[in-house]
This record gives sequence, C-alpha cells and structure tokens, in this order.
Amino acid sequence: MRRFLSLGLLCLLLLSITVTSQAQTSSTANADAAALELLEALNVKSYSAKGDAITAILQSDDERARDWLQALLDGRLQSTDDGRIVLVLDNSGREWPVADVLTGEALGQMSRRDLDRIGINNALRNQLRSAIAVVDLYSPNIERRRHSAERLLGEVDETLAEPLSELIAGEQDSQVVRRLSQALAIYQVESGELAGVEALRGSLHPRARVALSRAVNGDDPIVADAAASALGSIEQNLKINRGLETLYFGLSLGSVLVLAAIGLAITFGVMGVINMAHGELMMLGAYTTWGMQQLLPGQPGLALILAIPAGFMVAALAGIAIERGVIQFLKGRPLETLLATFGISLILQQLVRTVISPLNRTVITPEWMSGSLVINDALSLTLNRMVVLGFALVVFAALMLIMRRTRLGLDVRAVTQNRAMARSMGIRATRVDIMTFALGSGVAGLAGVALSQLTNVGPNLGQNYIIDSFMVVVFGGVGNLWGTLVAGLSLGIINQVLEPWAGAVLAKIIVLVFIILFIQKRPRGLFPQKGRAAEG
Amino acid sequence: MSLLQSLTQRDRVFDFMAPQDSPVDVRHGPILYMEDVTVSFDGFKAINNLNLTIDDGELRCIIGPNGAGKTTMMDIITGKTRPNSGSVWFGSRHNLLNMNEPDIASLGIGRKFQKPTVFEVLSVFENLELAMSADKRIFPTLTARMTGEIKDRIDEVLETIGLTALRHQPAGILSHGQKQWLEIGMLLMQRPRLLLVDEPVAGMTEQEMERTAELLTGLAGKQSVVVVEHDMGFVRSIARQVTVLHQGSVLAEGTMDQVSSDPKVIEVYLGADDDEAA
Amino acid sequence: MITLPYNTSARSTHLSATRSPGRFALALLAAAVMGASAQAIAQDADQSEDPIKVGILHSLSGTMAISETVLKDTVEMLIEQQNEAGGLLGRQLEAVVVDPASNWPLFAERARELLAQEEVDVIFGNWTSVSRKAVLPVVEELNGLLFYPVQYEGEESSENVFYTGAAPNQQAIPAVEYLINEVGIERFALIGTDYVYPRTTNRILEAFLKDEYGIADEDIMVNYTPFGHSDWQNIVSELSRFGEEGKRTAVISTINGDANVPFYTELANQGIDAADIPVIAFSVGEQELTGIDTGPLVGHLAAWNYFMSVDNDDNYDFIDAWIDYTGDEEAVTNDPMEAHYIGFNMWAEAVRKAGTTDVDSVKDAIIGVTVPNLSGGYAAMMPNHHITKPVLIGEIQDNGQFDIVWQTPSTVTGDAWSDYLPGSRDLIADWRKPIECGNFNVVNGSCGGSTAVEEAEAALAE
Amino acid sequence: MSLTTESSTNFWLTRPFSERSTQIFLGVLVAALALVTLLHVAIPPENPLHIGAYTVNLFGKYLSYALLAVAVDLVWGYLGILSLGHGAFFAIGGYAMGMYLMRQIGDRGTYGHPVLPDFMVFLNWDSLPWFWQGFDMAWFAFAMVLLAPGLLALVFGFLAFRSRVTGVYLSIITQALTFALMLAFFRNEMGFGGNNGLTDFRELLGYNLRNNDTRLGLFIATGVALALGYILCRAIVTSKLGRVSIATRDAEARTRFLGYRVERFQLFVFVVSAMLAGLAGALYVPQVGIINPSEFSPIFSIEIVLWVALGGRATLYGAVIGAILVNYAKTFFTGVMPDAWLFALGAMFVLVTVFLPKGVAGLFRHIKRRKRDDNSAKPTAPKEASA
Repeated sequence: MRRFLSLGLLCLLLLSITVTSQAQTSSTANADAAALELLEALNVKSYSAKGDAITAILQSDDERARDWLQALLDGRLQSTDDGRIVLVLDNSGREWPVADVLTGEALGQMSRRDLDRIGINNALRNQLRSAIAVVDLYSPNIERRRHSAERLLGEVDETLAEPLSELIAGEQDSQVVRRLSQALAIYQVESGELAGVEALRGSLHPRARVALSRAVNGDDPIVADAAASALGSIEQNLKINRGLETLYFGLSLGSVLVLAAIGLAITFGVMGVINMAHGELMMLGAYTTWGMQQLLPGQPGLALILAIPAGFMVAALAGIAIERGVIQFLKGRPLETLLATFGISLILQQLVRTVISPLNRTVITPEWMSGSLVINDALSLTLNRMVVLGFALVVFAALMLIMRRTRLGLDVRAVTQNRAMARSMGIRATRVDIMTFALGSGVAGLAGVALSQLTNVGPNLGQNYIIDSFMVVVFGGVGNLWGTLVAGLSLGIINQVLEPWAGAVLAKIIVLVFIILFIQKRPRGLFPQKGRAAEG
Repeated sequence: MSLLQSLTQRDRVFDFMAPQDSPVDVRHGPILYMEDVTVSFDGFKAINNLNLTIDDGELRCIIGPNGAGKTTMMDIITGKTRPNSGSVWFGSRHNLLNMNEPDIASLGIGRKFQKPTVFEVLSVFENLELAMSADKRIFPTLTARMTGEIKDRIDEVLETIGLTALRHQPAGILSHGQKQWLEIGMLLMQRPRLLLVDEPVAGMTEQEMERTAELLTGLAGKQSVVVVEHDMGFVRSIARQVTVLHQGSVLAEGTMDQVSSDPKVIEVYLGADDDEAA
Repeated sequence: MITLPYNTSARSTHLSATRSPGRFALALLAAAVMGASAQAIAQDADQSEDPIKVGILHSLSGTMAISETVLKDTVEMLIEQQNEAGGLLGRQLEAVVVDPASNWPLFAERARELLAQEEVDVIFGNWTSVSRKAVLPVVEELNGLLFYPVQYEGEESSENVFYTGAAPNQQAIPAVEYLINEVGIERFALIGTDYVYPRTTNRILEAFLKDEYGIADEDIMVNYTPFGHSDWQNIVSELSRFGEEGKRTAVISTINGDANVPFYTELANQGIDAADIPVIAFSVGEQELTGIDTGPLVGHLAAWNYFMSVDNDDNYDFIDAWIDYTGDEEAVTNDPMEAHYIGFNMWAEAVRKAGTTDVDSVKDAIIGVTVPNLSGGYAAMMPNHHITKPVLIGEIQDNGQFDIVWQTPSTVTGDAWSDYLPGSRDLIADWRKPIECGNFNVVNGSCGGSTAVEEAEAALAE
Repeated sequence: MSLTTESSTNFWLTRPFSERSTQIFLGVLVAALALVTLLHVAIPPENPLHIGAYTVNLFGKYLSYALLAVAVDLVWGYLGILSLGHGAFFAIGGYAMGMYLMRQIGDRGTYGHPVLPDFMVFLNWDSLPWFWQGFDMAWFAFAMVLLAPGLLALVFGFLAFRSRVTGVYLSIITQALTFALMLAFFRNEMGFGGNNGLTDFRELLGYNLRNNDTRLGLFIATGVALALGYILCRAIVTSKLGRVSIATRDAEARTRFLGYRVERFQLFVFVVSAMLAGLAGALYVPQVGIINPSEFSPIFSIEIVLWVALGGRATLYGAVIGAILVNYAKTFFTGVMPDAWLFALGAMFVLVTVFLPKGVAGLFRHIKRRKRDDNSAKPTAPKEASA
C-alpha cells in the first residue's frame, strides 16, 4: 500500500519542487497565514479530509512541512479547546509544555485535559511515513537521505525508477548511492533485467535475496540461471555469517556468565564462603547504575562510566559489612555461611522492594552502546553486548593481575593454602579475609553494572543468576579463575549453538545434564586445584 | 564423555562381582611381592623400580630419609595409588593392582596411617567394632547385632591396647598416643595377614614404645608386619630384617647391623642419624 | 503505608503470639494453640463492630511482586475511597492483606485462610493462571467470591470467580484483525513464555489465522521460552530472518513480565524497527514499560482494554487519585488496575442491589450489573462471569506511555470458551437459572463438557 | 544416641524404641496428633480452643515438610552429603500422587473427557502418553511414589558416588539435577501440565478431598508416616550401618581401608532418603491441592537444608523441629507483616546460624548437658570438613 502512496506523492513532490525552484518565495507573513490555514485544515473529523490536508502541506513549499508531518505522526500536534493548533513538547505528567506550531516559541504549560490530539489512523500513518521518506530523499541532511534510501529497497517501481537514476547521478554520498542503486537493481531484477542480477551478485541484503529467489522462478531462463548462481553464492556467504553470529552470541552469553561467576570464584572458590547473597550484591551494582543515572539526568553515558567505580564500592562495602557482621563468626564452617548468606539475600531483596520499589527500574542505554556494529547486510554485532564482552575480559585480566602480581594476591593465596602458617609469617589473616571478600563482592557489583545494560534492574535480578554462577565456578574448578573464564565462555557457546535446533529450554537442560556428567567424569571440575576450598 | 563411555570405564567400577575373599596362597613363596614398581607424580619419581618381598609371618622394618617413598609404597600396596608400571602380588594368587581399597582390605591387608586417623565422634568401642573382620556388605551391616563373642573379642583387644577404661569415650578426646594405640587395635580387629604400620610410636612415651614393640613382635609369626619408622632406637629394638629406601628404590637390605655398617646407607642416611632420630 | 487492615489482622495474631511464648519450643503444640487462639480473636472481632472484610490475595514478595503489589495498593485505595464515601450498606470496609509470596500452593493456603479463618466477604486477587487454578478449588469449596483482574487464556468459568480481565477474544483476536486489516500483515511470529496462557492464546490464534484468513503454515512461526528468559539473541535474529522473506511480518508476543525487558532491549539493539516488524504484546503495559528504556521501542504495539493515556476525565480522576495515594508523581496505571476498579465497583453495586454481602445473593445480583469503565464506556457483568470491554491498540511512545492508534467501535463480550478450540467449541457458560453451569454443552444439552467424549472413545478404540 | 552400642543386641528395626530421644519424639508427636484431632473434632467451633479445618490442613502440610527434612538430615547429617536437590525427589513423589489424583477425576473435568486430564484435552492430545498409563490404579501410583524417586536417586547416585564426587561438587550437581528437572517439567510437551502443574483434585481412594474429615485423615496419615519414617531413619542410624555412614562422613578413606565399599553405603542411604522424600511429596500434594514445577526450584531445595540446619543437623528430631518452626514462622509472618516478612525470615536464618551453630536441637542438648553433665554424652555433630 505504501508503494502507491510513495509513487503518487513523489510525482506531486517533484512537480512542486520544480515549481518552487522558479517561483520567488513570498514574504514570511502571508506564508505563516497560509501555513496556519494548512494546519487548521488538519483539525477535522474525517480521515480522508486529513489526507488531503497532508497532501496540501506537502505541496506547500514551506520548509517546516516535514516537522509538522513528523509532529502529526508523533501525535504532538494538538488542538486546544479554542481550536488553536499547538505543538506539545512533552506529553508526560499532568501539565504539558506546548509551543507555537509556526514560530516554535514556548507557550508554557497546559493541562492535558484542555488538549486534544489530532488523531490519525494507520492509513494516514503510512502516508505520512512514506511522504517523509520521499521528502528526506531531497533533504540536505545526509543521515535522513541514508535512512530514506534504506527504506526504498524493494519499494521501487517503474515510475520511481526514472527519478531514482537521476538522484543517483546527483548524489555524492557513497552509501546513499550504493543503497539507491541496489534499490534500482532490485527493481530491475523484478522486471527481469539481467543487469540487475549482476548488480545484486554478492549483496547480502534480504530484499536482494528475495528478489533473486523470485527471479529464479522467472520465465527468462538466462536471468533465472544467473539469479540461481548469484543466489547460491549468497546463501553460502550467509551460512558463514550465521556461524559467526552464533559464535558471537555464545561469547556474549558466556561473558555474562563469567562476569556473574568471577566474583563468586573469589569469595567461594578462594575463601570457601558459599555466598548465596552474591546475586544480591550484583543487584546492588545494577541499582547503583540506576541511581547514578538519576543523579545525572541527561547524560546516561557518563553516569554509566561513573557507576563502574561506584558500583564496585557499594557492593564492596556491602560485602565488608556482610563479612564483618556475619561471616567472620563462621570461620571454617562453609555450610553455615550458606545459611546465613541466604538469609542476607532475602533481607537485601526485600530491602530493595520496600526502600526503592518492587518494580523494575529503567536504566537508559547510552548512545554509544545502543544499536549494533554493521559488518555487512547479514551480520551485525550488538554494541551493548560487545561492550559487556570487553568489560568482562578487562575485569578478568585485572583480577588475574591482582591475584598474581600484588601483595594482596600473594597473601590471599598464602592464607588459602595454610592459614596458620600464613598467620605465623605475620600475614594478618582477618584483614586478608576482609579484603578478599570485599574484592569478590565488588566484582559482583561490577557484574551488576554490566547486567543493567542487558536485563531487568529489579529485586529479582540476583536470583536469576546465582544458580548459573555456582554452576560456572564449580564446572571450571573451584578456586581457579582461569577455570571460571573457560567454563563461562564454553557454557555460553554450547548453549547458543544448541539453542537454534533444540530451543531455549531444551538447550539449557542439555547444558545442565552435560555439567552433571562432566563433574562425575572429572570430580574436581575443569581445572582442579588443591587447597582448603577444594576440600569443600 | 558420553554416558555409555563413562559406564564402561574400567577403573573405579563398583565391581559387584568382586572376588570373594579367597584364601591367600602363600604355599610357594612370599606373602607380598613387589617388582619393578614405578610411580611418578608429574615428572618426579616417588618410587623408582622398587623391588620388595615380604615373607609370611615376617616382621620387616623399613627406614629411609623423608621423601624416600615409604608412604607412597604403602599407598600402592593398599590400592590408594596406582603405579605407572610394575606388578604387586599378594600371595601368589591376588594381583593387587586391579583391586580397590576395600577389596584389598578385606583380603587381609591392614594399614595404620602415619597421622593416626580414627573416627572421632564414634566411641573407642565403636571404632573397634567397625574395624572388626565381618561381612561388610550393606544388608549384613544394617542388620548386624552385637553378640557375646564379638564383645569378648573387642574387650580382649581393648585389654591389649589398654583402653578398656575409655571404651565409651568418643575417640576424639583421646591423646595422640592413645589414638595410635586405638588404630593399632583396629588393625588387630581386622585379623589381617599383613599389617602395614606407618610410624607407630610417634608421640609415644618410653613405656608406650616398649608396649608397642612387644605388641608388634608378638604379632609377627602369626601375621606379617611391615613397620615404617624414623626412630632408630625403636627399630633396633624390634627389627630382624631392615630395608633402607632411598629415592624410591631399595638401597640396602639385611639385619640392622649389616645395614648400619653399609657405607652407602651411612652416607645417605645414618650420617644424618641424629637429627633424623630427633 | 500502615492502613487500617494491618492493625486489625496484626492485632489478632500478635495477641495469639504473646499468648504462648513459653510453649514455642514444642512447635507443634504451640502452633496448635496459636492457630486456635488466632481464630478466637478473629471471632471476637466479628462480634464487635462488624466491618465488611475484603480479602486481598496478591504476592508482595517473590517473582510476581513486581506486578501484583500495585494491584494490592489499588484495592486498598478503592476501599479507602469507598469508606470516605460512607462505606457500603452503612458498614465500613476493611482490607485483609496476606502475602502468598508468588508460591502457588501458598496461594491456596492463603485463600483458605482468608475464607475459613478471616471469613472475608470477597477476595480480589491472583495474577498468574496457575495461582488462580490453585485457588479455584478452595474458593468453590468454601463458596467465596474471587475477582480476577488479569487477561487470561479463558477455557474456564467458575461459579465463584468473576473474570474482569480480558478473555482471548477480548484481546488477541481483535489485535490480529487489526494487524491484518489495518497494517496489512501477512506473516506472523507467535513468541511466548512457555506456560498455559501463551500456549492457549497462540493455539487460538493459529486456528483463527488459518480458518478466517487462510494464512499458510510456513507464514506462522511459534516459539516458546522459559520464564525469566534473559538471552534473546538467537530468537531475535531468527525473527529478523523470518521477517525478511518479503512479506509484511509482525510478532505477536505473549512473553511474560520479567523476560520482556531483555527481549525488547535485544530487539532495539538488533535494530528491528517497528516500521519493519512491529511487535504487538499482550502482557506489556505501562507497568512493565517503567522498567524499559522505551526510546528505541517507539512504534511497537500492545493490545489492552485500557491505557493510561486514554483521553477521558474518569481516567484522569483515577490517575490523579492514584498519584495522590502513592504520593509518586511518576506512578502509572495499567489495565489490571482498571479491571480491579471495574470489579470493585461491580461488587459494591451488586452488594447494594442485594442489600447484603451474602455470597449467593451477591452472585445472583451481580449478573447484569453495569458500571462505567475508565475509557468512557460501560462494563457489564455477563452471565458467564466475564465482562464487556473495549479493545484498544496502543503504540509505545518514548515517554513510556501508549499512543492509542485503534479501538473497537463497541465493547466486546468476554467469551469463556473459545470458538477456535475443538475441545470447547460447543461449550458455553451461563450462571443464571435454569442452566447454572460453567461448561454447558449446547450440542448434547448437558452440563459438564463431554464434547471430547466421542474423540476419546475413538482414541481408545485405536 | 544415649545408649551404647554394646546393648544393641536386639533386632535393628525395633532398636530405636529403646532410645530415650525416640521415645520422647514419638510421645510428643502422638500427643500432638491426638490433641489436634481432639480440639478439631470434640470442641465446638465457637469455642476459642477449637482448631479449624484450615489449621489442621496447615499442620498436615508442616508434617509432610518435616518428613522431607528428616530425609535430608539422613543424608546430610549422617552421611555428610549435602544434597541441594532433594526437592526433586519430593516433587517427583508429589507428581506420582498428582497423576493418580488426576486420573481419579475421570470425566468430571471441565471438558468432561473420560480419560484425558483437562490440560491434555486443552493441548489437543488425543491419547494418554505411555508414562500416564497405570496411574489410575492406586497400588501402582503409590508404588511409583517410592520407586520413581528411588530410581532417579539410584542412577544419579551411582554415577556420582562411583566417581567419588564429593563436597560442593556433589551439592552443585544435585542442584543442577533439580534445576534441569524444573525446566523440563515447565515444558508443556513433557505431559505434566507445564507451569500449571496438576490441580483440581477430587478424591483420594474414594474419599472426597474437599471434605474436612478427609483433611483430618490426611493429617493423621502424614503424622503416622512421619513417625514411621523417623523410626526407620533412627533404626538405620543406630545400626552398624549408621556408624559406617558416620565413619564415611568423617574419614572416607579410612573407612575404605577397613574394607567397606563406601560408595555402596552412600548409594543405599541416598536412595532410602530419596524414597522418604518422595513419600513426603505424595502426602503433601493432596493436602495443598496442587503440584507444579516450582517444587523443583533450587531455592526450595536450599530452604529444606535450612530447616535441617536450623533445627540441628544429625539429630533427625532437629530436622522435624526446624521444618515446623520455619514453616510456621512463614505462615505467621506472611499473615502479620505481609510487606516485611522476608526481613523476619532472613534475620531468623542469620541469627540462628551465628548464635545457635548446632541449631535448636543443639540448644536442647546444651541445656541437657548443663543439667547433668555426664561425660558419656558424645558429640554427634559432624566435623565441618565433611560438609
């Protein structure tokens, strides 16, 4: 349906453009008068009348036309009780700020009760969308041109073909040119021209693929064969991309598991504390991110960056509190720690529910993390997950450094191997315990910060990860950081490889069964280690 | 990694058809026979082509500096550690290398650990009861009753190891020496053909040592006894045959005097006698 | 936060607690005595000033707290308003709040407590189907009243339950018709959490699409995920591939609460634009959106019977009252809240009509009761214990609200038994005399289903 | 275990009766059963001392939990195996019972199908899946209540123990087991009703489940089952096999050198425990009226362990006290402070672990020892190393 509209509008538009190019622009005063008239025309019941009004606005040479259409599309074009048309700037809350639709100057607040949206139905929506798309083809703004060029793929027909080739000739932005010519090629393939097939060879864009696969069944054998061969190579190419994609999915899921588990690998693996509150420490990290964004409205990116140290600190402090308040009394009684920390996790959850809210909190994804990195038309890597993946690796590396290179790491290992001995050598075991636990908790906080970009920030965040975390740590071999890394990533990949053909649920089940069998094959995990924790 | 694989895996199987304790055959030759046994823990050879034979009813002392492989040798005999190569026979019928600890134990090889390990929360009496040679399958164990002669036997052993007064105490509260005794007592309850005794007198007073010496020598003849000990005095007091281990293989063998006069031995071991004995 | 209900319900049990501290060691005995004494107090309370007791059975902890807590608050607010307006039949209302903690057996236990112990006159509660199924036998046995405010899979009509949420024909089917007729969708992906509501809805939709619009099998994709599923990468990329076959494609999502955030996040990041593949959700409302950064989701759809953005003064009053009650300027309202609003008013109306809170009288009186809903229309209680509702389609806006893009011309009557499921095609529910049956078979005119009997015999014969 | 082994000359099953602790326990249990029954039946409802059907039902539930806790204590307390997956056996037993109850509904379901349970009609299944066959016969179903969990425990335990998986590793794979089962049972294709599980039960052995007398009956039955289960566990624990278990718990290697095939003893006790858990589940289901996969959730299994720990590990009666205490507290708090009960529960766990390391039972024993410190009282609490 959009197709006809776009074509119709295009003709109108081309016409109007050519007209305006000669005509002198009249004085702004009567332009505004005219514009107001055009807009008033929108404020009618019948949708067909609105449609005409829209076309009228398009034909008017007013450069504000696009903004008006956009506003209409967004439902921000509203009429007051006295029939005046205004632009609603923000329609949340009870009082809405409005602006003059022509000059755009603010008119202050108005009660939502006194405002009525200029309603549109879906037909109008499509009309508006395509209209805007076509207008954008001529917009000076490259982004808009690119966007509307994207939309033209597979939408071209003979009437659009002509002006399109002119546009390609006149266009200087390579991307737009590429898209437009692809759009043209698709049209050519659809109309059975061999040239189009050649042009589309190797293109991974779905629309291109669709066009070719249709051409394969076309009546012209030459074209059909060419299309078939082109399609073949494309399919081949797609398979490879599919594989890469799955691998990426696996890695990113794995990185989440690693992040969630790595803190546990320290508190549980090294200290032998079965910390059921680990998940809630992650939750604290996530909430810190949210809090930061509340403190710094408008700059989610900065808030997120700041949340990294903040989240670490918050979780670490909470960890210290737990260690001092409870765990220190349970030395050498790992099971007791399970009970106590489980109690703590309950308390923390309910605390968040009562203090903040039982509802999930919105954590905004900053610009530089949203969207995805486009490798080609068939493969694009989501940015947020890529960042998380990188973050996980950095955290891991940092921990490795701390454990291997710093005094703390040395002390920790000493205390782990032989507490009494370490003591007698003047290592302050209690202090080491506090530090270790704080470190583990802090890392949990970091995991929370990362997770806030992927999933719910709510009271249940922790529970959803605690089980998996233990699985990963144990699968990797308690007390072995490398084990945790390998375990996390491999489990992630296995899961994602299985998912397409086994389905999400079955995949998870298979992974669990795999873990069970693996453990009974290697009772101490991937990388067994000696030491207090290993005796569990 | 498949389930099937792991089920058909050879070692550590629940051998439900494990050999019933057939009598140990010592008609021709020794009760314990180790040949060319080698064990290496990631590279380091703890036992290196060890050859050792113990005759029936013999009492043998094994000495050697720390790390000579004494304890490892016992681990091999009792099935705790599997050698990389070599063969270990109990009598001329049983190849110990394809048996697990319980089989070997029920075959009649008892072991006393270097660090005394008794069941701390169980009473002295119960410790002995568990050690007693009996049908050790599940249901017999479940339905087992305390009969008169069992009690007599336990009392007897309690007598021998002088713990009668403490019979109802949890073993956890015993002194180090007493634990040693209890463990020896547990060995006696097992009625083994071969006793492996690892440092029996560590932490014992003079008198206790003497009692232990009597005990062990008393045992010899009825049973074969292998004693690993650092305390030269004690060894001298009981030893007829002495084997010196060094770096995982036999350095010298013979009576105490022969051994102690052996230059090689003096060089590697007795030279450091004083601090070893300490 | 502490309102009347807490004090009373607390009082009763506190006393009992102080009665037998010494015997606590022998928990059994202690428990026995406590239970008894607790009951005793409850009875004392009854003899005294005798308020109308309204039970509230919503999870305040556990996984469902996220959705259910606000419903508890809603009912408390409505009770407060009712009391300010002079109560009901000259008696005050009193809320009895318990926490089933998102644990299904606990739901049954709590329901029993409310009815047998606290002797409440009506219960507002439950969210998940399974919790309703758990409570159902209890409510029927003890002859209570339950108002269930959430859209559900249908296939049920109990004498003691009133379904103020949408049945499939009040949400799913109109939504699909909208997609086909207004948006021109030719290809459908049905994505849902693996439990009974999505399963049934999707089965109804599949049948509907094939029978009514002749959609081919390969143009329908069905996929189920576990609860709280958080890794949507594979499925979303599968979706985008599914949508690339040249036909206009839409996703119909019956994904349950918690899993939505990661789903939409993934959707946004993999760049699936509402203009290309619109996602229409049946269980994502304003409440859920408060947890999502809606910026990238603008244009995706949801089908409900109410949206906070409904431009109607009753609605604005309700919202204002809600904001004042919660004291949170950002507080949002949603469809299940409206359902409770309607349900509560219907019950109150029925009580007035019957002049008593006696369950049987109210049950009879409530059928046919009509009260205004918040979208400017009226809701009527039908003989099958479902109500009439308008169906609204809303587009997600960047401010977490829905922009209503379509609406059924008139209200739709809730249908307990779907016409698109073989098992229930011939069943109707009618709780008026003479039928008085929840699963009346119009073919063989008998109460108690028995449509499937023939099929069963056939199956057994094989 | 106040009596010494020497006098244990009598038959192993009757041995517990000569024990002080068992006598007290059974005494209290019987008294409680009698009291509740009396207060329920004899006392008229208006009397403040009357116990309502609701409360009876509640206690019935607690008792089934108590039996479950005893089962866990048997493996954890005396064998040193911390199972974080016992909820699985409980749930499987429950499902076996649930399937029987579903079949009993017959054609009274909403769709009135003579054979298929509602949810199958609803999912368009035309015939009963094979694993539902036979569950219409009580004897078969009840046998399954014990056999199904027992079999699972046998296979799982066989794999785990023969390869000497111990400590945390064992705990975690038991957790993996129950987690996997939960996900599996959530799937509707599995044929166990998916998330909705099995519900809407009508009658058990012909007795109407929606009738208070049946509830009382179930309550008493559960009490009896608890008593029997307790006696059985006690008998095992006081037998020589029990001492072998303790030996295994504290010094596994040593026990092997004494000639005991440790893995077989572990397997035996594990299977017995699993069966008891299954029985508990089967008694639980008809009383709460629903069984669904959430019983498989790892968190629930952890909770069970918490009951035991809170009551006092390795005492059996401690497990009973713990189970009843925690669940009573739950009921109590969720009623009194719906918004904040988790605080109370959480605090309870923390405080008990910090201040009562040996649980409530430990407290008892402590007091007892205070009263008459005879030095024949022996520490039955395990060394943590075995955890």
